Amino acid sequence: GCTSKPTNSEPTVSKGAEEIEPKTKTIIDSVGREVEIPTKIEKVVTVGPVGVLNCFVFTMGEGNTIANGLPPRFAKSKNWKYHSIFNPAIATNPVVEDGNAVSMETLIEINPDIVLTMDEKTADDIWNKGMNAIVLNWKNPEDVKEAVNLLGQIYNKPERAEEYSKYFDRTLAKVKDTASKISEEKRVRVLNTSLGSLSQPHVIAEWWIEEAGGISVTGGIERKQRLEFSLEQLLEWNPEVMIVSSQDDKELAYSDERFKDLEAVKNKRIYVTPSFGHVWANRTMEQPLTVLWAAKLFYPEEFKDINMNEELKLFSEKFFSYKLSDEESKEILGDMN
Amino acid sequence: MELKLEINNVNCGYPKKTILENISFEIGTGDILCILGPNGVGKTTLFKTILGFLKLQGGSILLDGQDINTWSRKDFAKAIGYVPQAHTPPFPYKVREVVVMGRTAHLGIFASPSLQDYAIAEKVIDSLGISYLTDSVYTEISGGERQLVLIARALAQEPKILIMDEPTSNLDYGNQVRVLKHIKELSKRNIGIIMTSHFPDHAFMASTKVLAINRGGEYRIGTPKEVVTSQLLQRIYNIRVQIDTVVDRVHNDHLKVCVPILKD
Amino acid sequence: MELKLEINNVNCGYPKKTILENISFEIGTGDILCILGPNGVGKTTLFKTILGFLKLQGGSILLDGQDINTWSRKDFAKAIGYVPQAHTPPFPYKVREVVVMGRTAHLGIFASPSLQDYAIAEKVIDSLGISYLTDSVYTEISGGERQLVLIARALAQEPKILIMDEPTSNLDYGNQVRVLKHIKELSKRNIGIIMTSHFPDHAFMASTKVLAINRGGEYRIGTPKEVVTSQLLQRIYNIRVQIDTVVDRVHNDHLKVCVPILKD
Amino acid sequence: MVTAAQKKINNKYKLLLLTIIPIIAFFLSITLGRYSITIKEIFIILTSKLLQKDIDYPKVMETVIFQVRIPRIIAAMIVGSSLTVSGAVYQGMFKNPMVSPDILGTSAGAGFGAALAILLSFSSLGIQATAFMFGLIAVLLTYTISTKVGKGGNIMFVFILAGILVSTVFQSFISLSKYVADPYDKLPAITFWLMGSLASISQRDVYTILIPFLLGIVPLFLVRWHLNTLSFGEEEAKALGVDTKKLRFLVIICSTLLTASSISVAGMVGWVGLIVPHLARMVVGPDFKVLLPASALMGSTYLLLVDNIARSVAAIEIPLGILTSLVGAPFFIYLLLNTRKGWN
Amino acid sequence: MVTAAQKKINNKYKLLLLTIIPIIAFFLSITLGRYSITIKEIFIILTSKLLQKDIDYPKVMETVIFQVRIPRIIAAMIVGSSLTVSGAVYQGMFKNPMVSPDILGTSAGAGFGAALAILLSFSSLGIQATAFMFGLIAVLLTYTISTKVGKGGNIMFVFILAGILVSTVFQSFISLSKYVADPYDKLPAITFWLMGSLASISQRDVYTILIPFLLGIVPLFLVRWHLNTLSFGEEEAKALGVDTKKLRFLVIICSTLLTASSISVAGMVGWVGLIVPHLARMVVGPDFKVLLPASALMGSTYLLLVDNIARSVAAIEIPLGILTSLVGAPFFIYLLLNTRKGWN
Ligand SMILES: Nc1ncnc2c1ncn2[C@@H]1O[C@H](COP(=O)(O)OP(=O)(O)OP(=O)(O)O)[C@@H](O)[C@H]1O
Ligand SMILES: Nc1ncnc2c1ncn2[C@@H]1O[C@H](COP(=O)(O)OP(=O)(O)OP(=O)(O)O)[C@@H](O)[C@H]1O
Ligand SMILES: [Mg+2]
Ligand SMILES: [Mg+2]
Repeated sequence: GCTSKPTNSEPTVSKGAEEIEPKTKTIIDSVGREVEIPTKIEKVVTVGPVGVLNCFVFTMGEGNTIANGLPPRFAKSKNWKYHSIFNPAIATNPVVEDGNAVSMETLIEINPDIVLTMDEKTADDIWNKGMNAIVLNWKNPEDVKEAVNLLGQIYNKPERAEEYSKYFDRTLAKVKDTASKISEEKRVRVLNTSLGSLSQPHVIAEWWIEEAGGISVTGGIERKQRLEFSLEQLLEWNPEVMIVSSQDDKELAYSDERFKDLEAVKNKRIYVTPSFGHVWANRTMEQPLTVLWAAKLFYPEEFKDINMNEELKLFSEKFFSYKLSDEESKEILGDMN
Repeated sequence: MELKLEINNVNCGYPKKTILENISFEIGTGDILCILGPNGVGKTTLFKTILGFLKLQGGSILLDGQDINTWSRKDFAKAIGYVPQAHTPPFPYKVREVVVMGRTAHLGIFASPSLQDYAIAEKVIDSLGISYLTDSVYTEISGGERQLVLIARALAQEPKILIMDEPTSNLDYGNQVRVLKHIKELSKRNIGIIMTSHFPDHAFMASTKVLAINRGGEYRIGTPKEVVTSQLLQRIYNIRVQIDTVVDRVHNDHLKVCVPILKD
Repeated sequence: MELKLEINNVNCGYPKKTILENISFEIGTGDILCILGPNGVGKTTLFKTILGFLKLQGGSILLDGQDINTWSRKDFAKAIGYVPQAHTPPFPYKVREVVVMGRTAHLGIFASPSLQDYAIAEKVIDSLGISYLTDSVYTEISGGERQLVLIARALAQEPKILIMDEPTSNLDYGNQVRVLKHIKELSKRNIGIIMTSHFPDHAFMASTKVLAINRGGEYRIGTPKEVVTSQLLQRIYNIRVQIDTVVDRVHNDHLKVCVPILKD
Repeated sequence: MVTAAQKKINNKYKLLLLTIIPIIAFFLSITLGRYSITIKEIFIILTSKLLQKDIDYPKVMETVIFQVRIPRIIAAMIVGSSLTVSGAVYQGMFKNPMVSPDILGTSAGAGFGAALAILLSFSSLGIQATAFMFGLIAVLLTYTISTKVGKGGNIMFVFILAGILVSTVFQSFISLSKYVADPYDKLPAITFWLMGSLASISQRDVYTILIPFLLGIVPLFLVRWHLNTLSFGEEEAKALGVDTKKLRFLVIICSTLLTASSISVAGMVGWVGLIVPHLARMVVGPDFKVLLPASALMGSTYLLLVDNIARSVAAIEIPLGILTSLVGAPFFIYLLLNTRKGWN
Repeated sequence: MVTAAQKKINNKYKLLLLTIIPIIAFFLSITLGRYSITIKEIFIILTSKLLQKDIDYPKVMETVIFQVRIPRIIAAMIVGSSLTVSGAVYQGMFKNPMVSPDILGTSAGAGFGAALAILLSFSSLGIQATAFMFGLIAVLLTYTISTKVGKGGNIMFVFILAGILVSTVFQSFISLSKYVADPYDKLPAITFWLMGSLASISQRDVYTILIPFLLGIVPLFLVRWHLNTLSFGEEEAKALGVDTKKLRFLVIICSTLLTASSISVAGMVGWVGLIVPHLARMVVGPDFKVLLPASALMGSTYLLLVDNIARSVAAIEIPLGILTSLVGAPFFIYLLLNTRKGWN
């Protein structure tokens, strides 16, 4: 697996250049590579899972330093439309990468201060061409804080990272506080699924379902990432709540008669995963929101004091520095109003 | 039933290459036409043209007075059978199955061969003296044996005219003679035969007509005695051949034999 | 240089099937051994065993007194050449290129044929009278022509002993005679030849020894006159054959001819 | 010597056996699955359904049996039959035992159709329809190119070439679709669709596939004996009195219907159409008279068994395509090496 | 009649021409790219670098030329040569013009190696090394199986079968890796690696690939004339005095080195090894004496040109694998149909 070391939280200042303002500093990225980067970052390029990576930059309030556009595979989907709302330049910036390959010459032409990626190979390739590539990655869901910390170091904004950590812990604690009071028999059995292809697409769902006080029906199964299951297995699990990945899936669940005996279908408890900066069911720095949202879905009574609408607007303003309108917020939350 | 195949001023060959020009002959049931000619002169090409595998480049080919293009494949196959050079098919069919395929032309498209068709096939196999092969796998018999099976298949087809391309070329001495005998019997049963051979003796032994094709498109047709002369063989094959008469001591027949002379 | 190939009590065949048992003969340079036998008796199998393509199932094969397994492929090829039945290779080599491949055994592994090797190849092509084919593409010539090219390739190899599997089977009458002539000349140049043929005449025309193999593993070896008798042919091929003598009117030679009798 | 009549009887027994086995397999398969129902319960539910009695078993059991298991079993059998029959027929027609049913581009075409439909967020019926359509389009393209290009000459060779061409082009289109696919949703969907699965088969899918199955298999069944002649090559078949052009056209149409419909419901299930025909040929020989029904029966049994493994071994479904490859490939080689009679 | 000597001279001219073209292509390719540098600037930078003068041009231009463009150009040429030479040699050895260099399982093996390395988050060098290693392992497996199984008989046929087997098994392993891959991160990485690209080539990669390239191509070059005999089949080659077992082993080792190293840096670049040998054969004929150098030269030119298109035509790079397929497949069919001399 990943060889991520816990990163050093103090920025290491490079070679005894204490006197005036040092031009560069050295940081250690998620996989332990030492990278010397300019003190002040004016241009950043994100490569690979751009949807996730950009959000980290937005969290620093530095969305306008992003110098690349969304690759077609992201730009074509409306899941990432807020990226170019946060920084309109993203819509017109050159695309440096398309999943298949980084166009090195375009990258050189942009001449970014740093390149963020989640993949060590890509980082090496870019570093080979004389640019600063930083691997940003994390293994356990909680370690997303470390990733934000790393960004804090890069942008010299440790206080913002600190704030995120606090928000993260506070939100999870708040949910846990209420959720832990729910008795075992009242706990709901939950399945996060792409219903069309009968799969549970990401192992992180086990984490946020648990954090939100639910019982994940796929929880006991040993696996790395995605999991496919048979229809019959689904009937056997008989989840009470299903989180699906698209509106189509939701319609499918209600229309296909093979699903009609499922608790979740009978009780109309099928919900579509929201997407704001990134898709909430996946690995993203919006994970605290995912937990909060899930908890409220699972136990509307117990969490009725939480106003998801307000929480979302607050988060957006605090971390993405964007004031969401009510309509926007409602649209994002979809099923939950 | 009489049936006539007429080749009128035919040109044949490959898309960018004409091999034979202006060939004419005709053959009826009961005839045995033996085609002689050097390697690469176009004997196989002519056969493929008659059978409609190659496009006719000129002239016309009439079967029973009608252009062969107007015949359906099925009716054509009922009239004319073909023995190709031996080859290996990729699947291990039994010899019986291969021979019974000769019955195809006599079956409706949705039908399979009946027990009667199998009986016909087995009779033909018997008549060629290869019944020991009936249950052998076609891909596992020797080249000569395969040639015999293909002949059996064409006989099972019960055509009026049989076209055979070097039917004896991989056969041993005995099988050659047996096949030639068979050919003679067939002609007695009023079947017409066109065959190629590299042996002028075969023309004497079994044919009623000979077509000798020489390089350069010169050709000659007639009875074996008229055509297969020492001079002609010399011209076609570019060797000295002496034609002698030998007396069959049992039947007291006079048999013509061609003797190639090695000495210069 | 004298070279002897000894076949001692050899059994040969395929992994699960022995075809020939207990065959013994020997051949030296200058000999021409003609192997006769019915279809499927195992002639090709014997050749493949001698050439080491099939595993020897019993007995021993000695070349120059040494077991053939101890010979390197290269030295073996310098001693023994092989003319297989014709076939089509998938690439359009020129005839010249095919023939010059006969020189392989004489070249180091890192070497290519020199101009001298090409000269040898062209001489051989000339001597077979097919120089008009030199620049033709091997895949586009007729079956008989291909056979001649393979013979040329084996000659370019300049072996001491030449093994030829039905070298005349697809050749026209003229080419057959020319190849037989060539074989005789080779033997005069002290090259040994083993060949198969379906024509007992060929044994008379060109060979010094005959090996007749019959079904059931019975075999006989000797001079053509001793072996190729009317009785033997009848036993092997199961037809009546009359052996006559014909006088070559030009050279006044007495030539033996085999005349198969079709009439029962 | 065995006479032809004895032969026929012998083959009758073999076919009878080959018919009984899938029937038994069918019933055994109903008892398999992740949802636990006892054999007794199954028996009661089945019989009461048959006798149209009211059942007082949990509704969900009925759903499991009639909506989930039986459709999946039937689909597996239809797909197995279809692929095997097309494989057998193509191997004969192309005179090549290494040919599989997608030689003319069906699976690349269908795969692209599916990828496109997934990209456009079509429903599952939409995906099936698009895959089926593009499967047909690909073969149509191959056919058109071949007949345009191959005047006389070795038409079968031209067919294979054109098939390779069309397959490659559609394969590139699949890659291109992956290339623009949303990586969080569409890309996995396309990737896993291509791996093949019968996991989400519904009753409706069974009806959907049944029509092209019948349209494809019935004509092939009727002309099956004549298919033998094609193994001897274009020219010989003609000389035997077969209108090869028409027969070939029929074979291609029917096989394409079978293959395209199979792929459209099951994804890319490899190797079935390549190996089971060989297995069948080992048992009954190469004569299509018996080979065709034997292929249909053995193909259905084979895929049913493999799918039973896929769906019931672990909570995680193993993609059918992977399973058939891992089971099929070594088996295939084993077969070829042990029955190498004459294909070299 | 053309004599052998004249022939030789004729071929010399052809080879000379085939040598000049890639050299010109090399220099022209340096001028192509997204980063705009004028031809004059390139010329000055190149010459001053050669003469070891100091350059007063922006460092970044030097980076673009020496770190980005030239390594990529050289890699394209090496990969093109490698694949074409292996393809030509395998086509001869297997007596089959439809064989491509990955027939023995190299690309499936290398693909699996890469997938595994990506799953384990290896570095770029690690991915290359693993891909290369598994490419070799796959061929080793094929070789071992073949020689174990194929006693006498048709060994080349057994090789192809074993190659199919090993390829399929590794292909299934690739599918399995995709199956367990993180769909948001590893899955696209694997998918896109498999599509092939030269985008991230660095100077180091060029050195890495150069060693196996030389190790592979030099021995083949030396024995090239003897390769002809293999096209006539096992038995005839033996009869001509060739130790076929040794020669075959050498060919497999060398071709595998070439193919595996190419795939490990460039991913799966299809069709090059299949079509360019035919092109070369059209120009100089099938004699390996000339065919081998011609293949190397034409292969390098071909892939260089295709990669130039890939990297400079659209704003986004087109995956090289897709481009070679879309360009190569129709071209291949065209070639085969127009030069169908004798391969049917
Ligand atoms: N497919 C083809 N395309 C072009 N030319 C061909 C083809 N097949 C054969 N030829 C040429 O046509 C000529 C006649 O060939 P054909 O096979 O008809 O000769 P043949 O008389 O049957 O010879 P043989 O006695 O050797 O069988 C030959 O010169 C040959 O080179
Ligand atoms: N690969 C093989 N495996 C098993 N048996 C074979 C194989 N090849 C040939 N045979 C059998 O071996 C026997 C001898 O075959 P062979 O080819 O040596 O005969 P032959 O004497 O050369 O016949 P012909 O005169 O017809 O060429 C035949 O009965 C044949 O069925
Ligand atoms: Mg001919
Ligand atoms: Mg033989």
